[in-house]
Amino acid sequence: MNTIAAPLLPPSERPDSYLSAGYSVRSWLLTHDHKRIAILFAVSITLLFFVGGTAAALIRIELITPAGDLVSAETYNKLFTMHGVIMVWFFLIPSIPATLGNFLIPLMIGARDLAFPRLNLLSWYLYLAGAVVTIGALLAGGVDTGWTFYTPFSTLFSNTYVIAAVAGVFIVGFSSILTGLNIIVTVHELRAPGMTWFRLPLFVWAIYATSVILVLATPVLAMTLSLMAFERIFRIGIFDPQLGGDPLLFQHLFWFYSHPAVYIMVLPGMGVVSEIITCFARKRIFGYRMMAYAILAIAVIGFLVWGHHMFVSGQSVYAGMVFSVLSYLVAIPSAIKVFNWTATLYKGSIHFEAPMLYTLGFVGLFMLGGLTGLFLAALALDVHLTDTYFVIAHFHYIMVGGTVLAYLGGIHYWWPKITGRLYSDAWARFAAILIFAGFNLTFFPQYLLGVAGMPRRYHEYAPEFQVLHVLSSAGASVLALGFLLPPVYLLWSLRRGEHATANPWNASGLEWRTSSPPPQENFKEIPVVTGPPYDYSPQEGDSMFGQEARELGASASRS
Amino acid sequence: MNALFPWTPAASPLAGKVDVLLGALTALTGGVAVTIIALIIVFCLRYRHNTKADRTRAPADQRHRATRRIELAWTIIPLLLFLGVFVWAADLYYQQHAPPPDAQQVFIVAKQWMWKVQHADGRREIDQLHVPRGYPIKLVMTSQDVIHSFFVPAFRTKQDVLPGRYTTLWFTAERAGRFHLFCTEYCGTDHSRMTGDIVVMEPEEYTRWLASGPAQQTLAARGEQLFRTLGCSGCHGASATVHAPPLESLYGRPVALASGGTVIADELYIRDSILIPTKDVAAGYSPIMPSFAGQVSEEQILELIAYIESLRDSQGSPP
Amino acid sequence: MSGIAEQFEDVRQQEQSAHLGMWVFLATEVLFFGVLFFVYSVMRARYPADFAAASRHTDVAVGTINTAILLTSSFTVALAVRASQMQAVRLTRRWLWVTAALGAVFLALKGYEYYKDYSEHLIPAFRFSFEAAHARGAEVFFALYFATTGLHAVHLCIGIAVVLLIARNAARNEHAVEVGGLYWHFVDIVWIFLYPLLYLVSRA
Amino acid sequence: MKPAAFRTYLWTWLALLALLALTFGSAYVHMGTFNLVVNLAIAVLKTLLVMIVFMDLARSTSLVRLAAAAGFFWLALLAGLSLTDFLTRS
Ligand code: HEA
Ligand code: HEA
Ligand code: HEC
Ligand code: CUA
Ligand SMILES: [Cu+2]
Repeated sequence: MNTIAAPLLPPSERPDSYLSAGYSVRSWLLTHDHKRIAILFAVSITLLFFVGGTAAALIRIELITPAGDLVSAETYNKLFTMHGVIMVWFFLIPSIPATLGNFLIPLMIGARDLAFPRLNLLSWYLYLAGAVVTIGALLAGGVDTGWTFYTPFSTLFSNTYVIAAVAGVFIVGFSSILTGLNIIVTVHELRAPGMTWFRLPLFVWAIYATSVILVLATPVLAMTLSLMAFERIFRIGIFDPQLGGDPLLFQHLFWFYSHPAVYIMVLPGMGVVSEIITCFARKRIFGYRMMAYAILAIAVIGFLVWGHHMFVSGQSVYAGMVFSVLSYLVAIPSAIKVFNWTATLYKGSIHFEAPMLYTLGFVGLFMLGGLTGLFLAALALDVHLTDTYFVIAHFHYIMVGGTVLAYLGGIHYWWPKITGRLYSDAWARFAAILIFAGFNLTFFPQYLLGVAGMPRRYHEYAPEFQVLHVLSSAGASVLALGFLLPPVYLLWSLRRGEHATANPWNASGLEWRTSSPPPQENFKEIPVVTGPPYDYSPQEGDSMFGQEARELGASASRS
Repeated sequence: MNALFPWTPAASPLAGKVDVLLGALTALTGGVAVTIIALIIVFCLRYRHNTKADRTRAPADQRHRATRRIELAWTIIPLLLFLGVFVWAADLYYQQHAPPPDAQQVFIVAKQWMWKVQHADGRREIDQLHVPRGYPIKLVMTSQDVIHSFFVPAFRTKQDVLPGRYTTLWFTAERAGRFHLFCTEYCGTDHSRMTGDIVVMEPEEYTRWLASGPAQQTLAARGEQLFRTLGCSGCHGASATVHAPPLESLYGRPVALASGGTVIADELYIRDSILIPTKDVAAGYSPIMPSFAGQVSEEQILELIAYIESLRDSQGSPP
Repeated sequence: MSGIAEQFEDVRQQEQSAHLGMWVFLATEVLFFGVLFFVYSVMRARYPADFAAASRHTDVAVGTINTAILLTSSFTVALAVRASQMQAVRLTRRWLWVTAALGAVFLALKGYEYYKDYSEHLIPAFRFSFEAAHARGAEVFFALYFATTGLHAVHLCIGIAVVLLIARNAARNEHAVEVGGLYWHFVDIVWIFLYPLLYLVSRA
Repeated sequence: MKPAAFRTYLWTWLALLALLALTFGSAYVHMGTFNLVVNLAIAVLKTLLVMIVFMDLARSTSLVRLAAAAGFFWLALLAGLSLTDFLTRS
């Protein structure tokens, strides 16, 4: 019964690692260990990412020609709906919080586990149940409402498996809520002695703020989708004007969740990047306190801007103005973060292993995505740009260029800690560059398409848009290749990679003060924290950046 | 060039203003982006771990007050810039929502998956909208089923079209020619085929085009006919014995309601009066008017509205 | 139940975590129910007369009695907590049983009300009939009525189960009683708002 | 935690029932919109009583109080900002 665990067999010299605590399938599926649950999450969201990615691939192939020749219009609509639904709720939202967050939060604050381990496992099972229901809806015939489920199309007109898809999202929402609740309580109650709030790594701040959003926004989505299903089944007029409802009510409720949800998707990435950038610049993060406050500000103000998705929806002009000005306010803390990361590099002693490449990619692409958000927040401009490919480019820059890159960066950064193995840094750097190049080729042309007026969710399009679409599709194939690489060399490293020491990057967090992989109880003895985080010093330069980091490169050329 | 960047030049005065805003924002954000990326590249090269650059006195550790000041600067300067952009864009947005009073009205009914156009003179079109160059046009739009969105890239304007409500959109075409019309709110299977053309003609040509169509009644005249055949005139007509409000000077005026408030009698109010008469009952009348829901199509409602509007015009505009 | 789970350093930490966890959960619940209250407000503003008419068809006597029952059950569960804090295990159990019983009476009365609604054709989408002038808004009112009270009833059932479980297994553990009590009070609070919004829209 | 006095709970309970009677009674007095205001004010009062006394917020840490307030605060954000649309839509 050791099929799953076999490739993860840890070195015999570390029999106490969490990976060697049991090899049976049962020891994984019934585990209460946050580290194992994190791995369960990682495996499942990776699978779902490739499902969503396959839909994206089909979309891009279809859009090579203006005519709708590869798939029918119905199928196309189902493809982008499932792409959006899966990528948002089954990949990106759980991505960093439920994997890296789950694994690292207790380690970073010096705790033995999350506060509610059983709830944590339940959260994974809920995720699984939601995924099964949604994939079931996909296999049964799909859904064609778009990920936004706008009424009255979703309630009275679509004749696809809307209820099933919504049920899947509803269930996975509770998985999110439980993860968030667990993390909030853990960060409040289980910090090691001496771990004051302003000694927390920014990653912890980010995941904490994300959790607050998860807990307060997700129930709104759950109830809104329930009401939508209710209207669809019983024909009660809440959202449908023909029955006497108000379709904008649905949009308000949906975006009250979904705008904060975009910060659920980006804050964790910001946390990861803050960890990596200080470590690889060997320098304390610039303006630590400001960074922490900025995270909180984004989380709170992020709740006040949802109406910017409704500038042409028929919402009142005055509401539009309120939401627009608030959208500019929320951009300020993001701006602070970009400036502070840049300043962190100043007078650092910078290393360029794969995690840092991903991180630099994040900073640049997040900035471009965020800056184009300012175009969309500008009322009169959004009137032109909304529901065009400009929006598509905007959010893929942040969500793929930003968060997915940060996720990959984090996986590479903590891989030695999680698995106790070193991967090939050369391959990793190659993949990072490939992804970066492919990404820009895919999505930059989409900004131009949007400005020129190419509407989104279009199966067929006017011929003058073709050249840019072809460029985008070409980019997508490079991007797909880039995304296929990391699973290959990372899995390879599980068997063939060299063993990692406790602290291969010579990094400063508590997670590096325990063995790699960590023992089941995380720490032999709970550490006592005596100083602020990010105890790096550029002057010490190379000598501080561990022996092993350089070996990473060496092992690459060997394998 | 046009294949790489299929950008239609602005074809209305407001579109030109949107382009200026777009350009300004591109310059501003582009400048910021280039600066930051340049800084990142310079730092990465200069402070690569094996260079001998001077790394002493890095700001984060020592000069605390300077750090503060820098941080304050890069909080406040963007904030001011952002507020400037906001005001500029909001002002333009307001203009986009304030049609000139003399705008010529055209009714649009959207349905899966076509655009139905009704001109005031009774001319109808499908997926085409002919307009004269140089005259402000105001579209009054509604949908028969789901939400659609009326998007004309050349005018840089768009507006969602909702069922059960009227939304408006206006423009003044500056250049003659044919421009894309796209539906930009996802509305089901053939969403991407719900497209059409805006045909902007020189005014003389437009008059000729209008004249060339089959002879027909104006919208208001058709409305008047409906008003009789549906039996509205039995209650609202001059000789009616039922106690019902006269509709002559209704349109655009405030109406006192039985529930206490007042509403302006706009298109939506008239529409609701026909379909859900119990919703807003005029003060001094009893709610005996039957609902006509299911008996009149969206187009017919628009004809009735046109008729009731025309009643006001024949009485002289309200003050 | 006085053992400490391995992730905790001491009892205090464990107890505080449980408390905070429950409160955070309740915050989630506030927003979950909150959407229904929000939708209710929007719809009521849209159909004021219909809501007034529909509300007059609810059974205000039963509603009021039920409110009193729930308020009382909050009192008894608070007494259970108090008893457990005094280590009076048998008394704790007894108050918990009383609480659960009050919850059950509430549900029974609610069931009776639902039955009446059913026989008066007030169930939306299911042979719903109402005076024509107000039918549209009334149907929305009753849809929200069933959604809110139904969801509330589900919560109450869970509450009863939790209270009985604690009475059986954990009456000795004052923290378990406290945390369970928090949940019970929350269910009461939801009803405190439902009562005027559903039963008292227009009685004057 | 030390148990609170029985009297406190008893009085709270009686107050709650009194408030219930007050809402019920007020509903039969014709006051227009004011009926709604009174009803909601009483509901808020009752909620505060339950939360402060029964749920023991009076003796809780500020963290717990914050958590207790957060849900209501966020609900107010949802309602409040939506009003910018619902109240001014033409
Ligand atoms: C992780 C995801 C994420 C993030 C973080 C953001 C961040 C932002 N988004 Fe985006 N957005 C989405 C995901 C995201 N968005 C998605 C998925 C949609 C579409 C949903 C759909 O319809 O399907 C969308 C749509 C969307 C719209 C609606 C478009 C439309 O449909 O009409 C708007 C409008 O205002 C908007 C604005 C913003 C703004 C102002 C930010 C800000 O938070 C950005 C702040 C960051 C910066 C501004 C960059 C750094 C700043 C500097 C370097 C400062 C210096 C600059 C100057 C001084 C000029 N977004
Ligand atoms: C987290 C979010 C996320 C992520 C990671 C992605 C990733 C990608 N997205 Fe997606 N996207 C959304 C969220 C996301 N998207 C959302 C919310 C929408 C809106 C949906 C809606 O309108 O309702 C959307 C819509 C959307 C559209 C617009 C569709 C339309 O409006 O008509 C397009 C078009 O190009 C697109 C492309 C891509 C591409 C090329 C990727 C790539 O990054 C993906 C790359 C990955 C792979 C390609 C998989 C790996 C490789 C294989 C499985 C091998 C097979 C591949 C080949 C043979 C090529 N996305
Ligand atoms: C049975 C008589 C009757 C018929 C038939 C009737 N109405 Fe009415 N209508 C009334 C009464 C009475 C009122 C005032 C009470 C109210 O607002 O409901 C009214 C109100 C209105 C109003 C609002 C006027 C105001 O001053 O507020 C409009 C507009 C209107 N009717 C249009 C029509 C149209 C169009 C038709 C035909 C399709 C029609 N009515 C048919 C009786 C009638
Ligand atoms: Cu009509 Cu899209
Ligand atoms: Cu947003």
